[in-house]
Amino acid sequence: MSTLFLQMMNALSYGFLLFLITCGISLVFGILGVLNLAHGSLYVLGSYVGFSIIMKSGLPFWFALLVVPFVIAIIGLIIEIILLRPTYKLGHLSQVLLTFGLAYIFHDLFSIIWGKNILAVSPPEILNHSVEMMGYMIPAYRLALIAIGCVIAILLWYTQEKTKWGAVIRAGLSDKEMVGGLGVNIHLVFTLVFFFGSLLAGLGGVLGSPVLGMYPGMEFQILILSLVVLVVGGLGSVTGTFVASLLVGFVETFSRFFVPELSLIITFALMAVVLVVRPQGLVGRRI
Amino acid sequence: INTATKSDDKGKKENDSADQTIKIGALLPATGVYASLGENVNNGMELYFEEHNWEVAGKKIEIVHEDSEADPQVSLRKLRKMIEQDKIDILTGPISTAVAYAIRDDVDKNKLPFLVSHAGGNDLTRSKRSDYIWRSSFSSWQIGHSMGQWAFNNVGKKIYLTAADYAFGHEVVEAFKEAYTNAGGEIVDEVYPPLGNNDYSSYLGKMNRDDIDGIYAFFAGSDAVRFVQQYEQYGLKGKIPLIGSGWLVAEDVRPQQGNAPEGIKSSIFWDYSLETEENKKFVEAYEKKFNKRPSIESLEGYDAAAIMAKAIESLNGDVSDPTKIVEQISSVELISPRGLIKFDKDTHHVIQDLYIVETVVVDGSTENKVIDTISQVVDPGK
Amino acid sequence: MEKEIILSLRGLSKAFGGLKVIEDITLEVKVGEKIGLIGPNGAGKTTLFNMIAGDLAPSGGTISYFGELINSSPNYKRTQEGIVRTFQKNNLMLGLTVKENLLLVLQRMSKEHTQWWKQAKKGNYSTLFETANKILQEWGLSEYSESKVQDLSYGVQRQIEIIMAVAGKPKLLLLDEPTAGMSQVETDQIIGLINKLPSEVTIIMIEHDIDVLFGNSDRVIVLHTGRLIADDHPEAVRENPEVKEIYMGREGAVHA
Amino acid sequence: MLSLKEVNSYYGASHVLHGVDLEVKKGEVVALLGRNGMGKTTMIHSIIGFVKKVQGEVLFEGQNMAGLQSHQIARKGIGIVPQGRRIFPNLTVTENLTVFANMKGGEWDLERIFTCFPRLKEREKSHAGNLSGGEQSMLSIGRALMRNPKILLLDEPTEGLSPLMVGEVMDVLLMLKETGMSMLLVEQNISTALSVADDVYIISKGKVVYHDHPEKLKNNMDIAYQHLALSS
Amino acid sequence: MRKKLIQGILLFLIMVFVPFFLSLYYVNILTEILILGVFAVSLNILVGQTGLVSLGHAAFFGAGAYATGLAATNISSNVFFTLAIGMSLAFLLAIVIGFVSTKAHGFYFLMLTLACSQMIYSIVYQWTKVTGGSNGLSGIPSPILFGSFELSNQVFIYYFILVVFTIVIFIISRLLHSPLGYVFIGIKENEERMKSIGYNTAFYKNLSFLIAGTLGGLAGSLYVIFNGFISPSDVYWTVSGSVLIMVLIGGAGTLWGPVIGAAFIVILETIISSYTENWMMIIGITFILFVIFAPNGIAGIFTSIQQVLFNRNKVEVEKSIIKPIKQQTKMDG
Ligand SMILES: Nc1ncnc2c1ncn2[C@@H]1O[C@H](COP(=O)(O)OP(=O)(O)OP(=O)(O)O)[C@@H](O)[C@H]1O
Ligand SMILES: Nc1ncnc2c1ncn2[C@@H]1O[C@H](COP(=O)(O)OP(=O)(O)OP(=O)(O)O)[C@@H](O)[C@H]1O
Ligand SMILES: [Mg+2]
Ligand SMILES: [Mg+2]
Repeated sequence: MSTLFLQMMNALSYGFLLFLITCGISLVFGILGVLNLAHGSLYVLGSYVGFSIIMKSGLPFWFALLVVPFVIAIIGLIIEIILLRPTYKLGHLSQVLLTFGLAYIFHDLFSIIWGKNILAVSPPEILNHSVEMMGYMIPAYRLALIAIGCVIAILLWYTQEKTKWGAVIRAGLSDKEMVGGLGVNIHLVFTLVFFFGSLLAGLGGVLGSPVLGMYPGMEFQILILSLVVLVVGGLGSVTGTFVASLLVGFVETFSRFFVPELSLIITFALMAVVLVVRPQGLVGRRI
Repeated sequence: INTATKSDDKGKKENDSADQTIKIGALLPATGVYASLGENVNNGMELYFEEHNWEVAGKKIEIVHEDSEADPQVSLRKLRKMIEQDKIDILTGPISTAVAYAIRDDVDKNKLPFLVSHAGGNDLTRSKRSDYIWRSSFSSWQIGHSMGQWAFNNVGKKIYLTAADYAFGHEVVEAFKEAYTNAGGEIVDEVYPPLGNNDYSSYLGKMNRDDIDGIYAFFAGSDAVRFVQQYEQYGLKGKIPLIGSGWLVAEDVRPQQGNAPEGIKSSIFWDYSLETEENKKFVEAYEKKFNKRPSIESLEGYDAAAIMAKAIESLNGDVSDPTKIVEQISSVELISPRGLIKFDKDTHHVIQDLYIVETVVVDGSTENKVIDTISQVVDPGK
Repeated sequence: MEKEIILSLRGLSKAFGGLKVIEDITLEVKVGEKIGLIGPNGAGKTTLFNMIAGDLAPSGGTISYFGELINSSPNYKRTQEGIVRTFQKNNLMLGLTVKENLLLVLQRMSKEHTQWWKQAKKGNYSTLFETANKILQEWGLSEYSESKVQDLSYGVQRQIEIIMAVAGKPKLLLLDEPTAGMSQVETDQIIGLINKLPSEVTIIMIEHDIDVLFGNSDRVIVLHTGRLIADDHPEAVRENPEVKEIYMGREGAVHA
Repeated sequence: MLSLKEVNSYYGASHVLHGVDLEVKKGEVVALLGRNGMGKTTMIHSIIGFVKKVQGEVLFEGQNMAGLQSHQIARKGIGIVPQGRRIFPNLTVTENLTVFANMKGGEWDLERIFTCFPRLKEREKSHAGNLSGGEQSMLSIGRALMRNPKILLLDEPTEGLSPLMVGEVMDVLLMLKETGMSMLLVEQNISTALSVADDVYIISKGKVVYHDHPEKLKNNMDIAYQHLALSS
Repeated sequence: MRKKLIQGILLFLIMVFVPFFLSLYYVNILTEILILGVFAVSLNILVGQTGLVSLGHAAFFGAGAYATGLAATNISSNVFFTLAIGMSLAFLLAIVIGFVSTKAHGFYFLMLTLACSQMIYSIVYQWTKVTGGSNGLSGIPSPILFGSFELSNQVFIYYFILVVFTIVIFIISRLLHSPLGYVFIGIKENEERMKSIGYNTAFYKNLSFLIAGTLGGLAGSLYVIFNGFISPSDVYWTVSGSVLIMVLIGGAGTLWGPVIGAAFIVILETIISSYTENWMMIIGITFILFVIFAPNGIAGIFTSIQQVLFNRNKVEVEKSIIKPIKQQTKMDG
């Protein structure tokens, strides 16, 4: 019974970690419809910049948590304005090519600046211990991730559902020109959303780094993982991504526990099953 | 067409004897997950040749670098380029066993001397053995097997096995299992998380049981960092001893693990802390040149360079005949920073000492300390 | 001789969630009839078409075509059997030229479409080209034949929408507001051509232009909130006070 | 209020409008007629900024708007009911109406739209893509009104509406006209157009071929037909 | 058409004489380009024609390769036999994956194909006894053409693959301009309408998937014949990604675009990575330049040049039939 409790906690904390990693791409791709294959790179960039601040400059973790997302967001902003804008009218395949190119560039930049070795970040002092729950040790940092994940989920859900931003973006996806004709600068909206998506990538990068570390090529793993969670939840809603993160967290954790041989296949199998049964994901809107 | 290629072949030989440089092809990953391993092997080679002014037996040494991307397909393409375009005399590399297996036939067909400086697949010196392929690094078997008896004597009678789910992990664990059960130990259970797994909590949950004396783990790179960290975070450290291969606590992953690896015991064929003359000299020179500690891959590069140099020397720099090169390689015997190494002429595999290493905390950070030596381990070759 | 019944609906209904859009419609259509279908906006006319054409599954009731139940037959099969529709909202292959759009219809009927070794442009296919050219000429659209559909004006796209259906040699042609967005000159032209179709072609036409509708139907059906409220000769329907009230409005007469 | 001077518009290389002059005075309804493909929509799109390559002057309240982006143009007080309705299918009816609304100083709000078009009220929570054709037309008109513009560009607003609804919409337009709203109305149904228009333009092949008072045409529809048919 | 045929024959003859002029190294690269060319061309049927953007094409490559490899090792290394085995397995796999994934649209389709191919990857990766696991399948015997005539020489293999490549290109060029090819394009443009016109689009999408998958399997088989090994990394999604990029860079929807794309990527990667460790950066920059300056791929550049140089009308007709990148592929589902 109590091992099950432990696995529940593991699943929960892993699920929230997934959510923190995916919420950025959920915003940028799921809601904005921009297929940014460099999103994983922005996440990893967040981790690396965080590493430089925390481990190299010795500044506190919290400082990095505050600064890094903005650094990444500004980089995202520049990418959006200079490179992505022209691709909106060209379509997704051009975005695939462009952002894949970006991911390649980032890959080399990372190894030039931070080397090719594996790096890790220590969690902040006060969370750098484990908490005992029902006789099991659980890292305090993981518990903190659950709390932060909840806050972000609520904020995102609120902005999407309760403000008109979500609606403007959805409108822009179906007819950008018309949105302009109704007096909304849709380019600005897109840029802002991309900014926030990158901000979340940076945030995820900092928050994820104590658990996942960073190493060359990590961005592609993060990317695929995010895309899987994204489609399981369905494009178009943060709620979907949230649900999917937890679902994937639970399924992966428990499958590792009960049928470890299948753990490599399980996420993809889950995704395939979800898509076959519900072709637009669990909570996805038909866009 | 046949004649065309043949004359091409001849051209190569003539060119070489006239040429005053000896070309060594280094097929190593420069990008992707294994990039840092490739870099370290390279550094080791460079250090050695720099110490010898890039000259052996009066000939200039040139290293031709190609990025293998740790991808067999790309590697094969690069290998062909090095053979045809660069006309290399000796090949070394390649880190990934899959690459080694993939290029094996082409190497063999082209009679290209290939000194494997890192790639653990057992079969390379067993069923896939080639006259032209010699391995100076290690085999999976050596790593795993060496610890079996030791673990039975020093850790306990019941052990839980875990390894990254890929051929290397399985081979190492198999070898350990063989030695350990032969010694009388019992494997309680085993679990294989996928390579590149990011959350070990549920596996650790499975291993967290009272009826075992220890866990034997094979993880490397980022897997090792995460596994060891989470081993501590989930409260197994101090409760269940952890042993494994040296990569679990390698020079380049320990800094990222904090103090989590304290107390882990592992088996490996070289360690930073080895107190021999050769090693001290090597470490010092390496740190001076690269401003960081050598890793085991640096040592592998350094040794491979030394072996090739020795072989070339004994040929007086005449590398026109590949069979002679491999013959000379096979007779190299030297005291390397890792101790005495020589080749087993039957298996083409290196014979070397293996060390049992314990990780301890010194001045707030971790260091490895050699606590036992298993001398001159010979791979059985089948 | 009594004409054969081409389409028969029995107790047909459709609900979206709790919203009942079509309720219990029973209707018979004979071969060659020209039927006008009118009703206020949102009455369920397009939904009815969607069900007949197989784009929507009914929630209840049956649809028979030449006496055969086709409830579960998919839309493409119904098209192959002669039930061809146009869309109220243009629905074309925007990136292809007008002619290519038309050729896709023609080759489907010529049964050549599964042949990958034949070259489209040669052999039998050249007769398809000629047919396409002829149709475009007849409908006065030759000048657009090589233009991409997405570069055409809305009204011209509407015309192509209709040609695509007519070129499919329908037995039962479902026209959903064919003349919407067309200028009067074009309307006259298109309606003229529709009238030229062989007399055995059955047509059901939804149209808000009541001049066009009443002038070209043998029978007018009125739908209101998903129910059939009138089914009669055009003149009778025109005089029906309820229809006047819910559909034509005060100004109905002005347009007539 | 709005005037076009020597306007030339292009789609890529193809030249669609050839030196068009047109004027809409304050509080006036100008009808624009023409056969299919003659450039009516292009003209509307040139004003609102959807057409990228526009030469000549598009003056709104004396200010040249050529070269501005469409959201800037729209914010000056220009509302549009585009051809083909172009409602946002994945937004609900209410969202379609409120998200782009501009309540400042305007008389139109959700309530008023719903009184005008009770059908929309019944469907307020539906996704607009599920509406019937006519309902979408109403929504498109409502959406433009919610912006409380100074001038309305209407591109076949009555398309797909039942005669009853056409009457209602025309009533609304007449009422708007009374409150001083200017309008540029593209319409295929000549008599409907003439019933509200103060001024009529007929264009053909991107050129204005006729411009006069509607009374002239009302009395003699043949003129209109002549000019309209001329283009073929 | 006749002109095209003559051009094709000329090109073929040039290719036949290549080994007499170029060193074995270049012949090998050329062989690899031909193989990847077949692979890219097969994906192009999905991406460029039918508008189904797949990120799981490596599954078929892998299926063909492993089946061929296993057949050659365990049964017979006759090329025709091993090719047939490889293509059959790919065919069967395409039936299953196609059935599952063509139900989804746009991005969901992409992710479903990705999921299926990653599952194939896991099977290959974990079924160590049969597939060799992460170490791959190596030491596959040289293929035998007739009797005991071994294709042991790289040049023979080049000729064999050249012949297969030519046949594939010929078939695809027929398909591209055939009535069936038009149906695929119609589906890319507007699947709903195609149904209303009377096409069973589900069937045609599956058909397109089958053709693409089987040819993808053929590419995998050729790869094993050429290299004598196969490893799981050739089934990994990055392979699907890079073949997709070949198609896009070359020009989706065109006949030669994907082949040119394959050549471009192979050559670029091979050359640049010999000079600098940071070759990925250079390739990345190239991708970006392509998107900005040549959104229709290399084939698109050719068309534009032709348009400038020659009478433009002729080309325009061509171009409108084969529509390059301007995607109707609604990736947002
Ligand atoms: N997919 C759907 N989901 C929910 N409601 C729908 C759907 N399709 C149609 N409706 C509703 O059903 C009603 C009937 O729609 P339909 O399109 O059949 O009307 P119509 O008679 O064609 O009207 P119009 O003359 O305006 O085109 C409308 O009120 C519409 O909102
Ligand atoms: N996107 C485009 N690209 C190229 N040409 C276009 C484009 N849109 C319209 N055209 C051309 O411009 C001309 C005028 O089109 P426009 O849409 O303005 O006509 P219209 O008068 O509104 O016709 P309708 O009554 O059919 O709506 C037409 O010949 C059309 O083919
Ligand atoms: Mg309708
Ligand atoms: Mg128009």
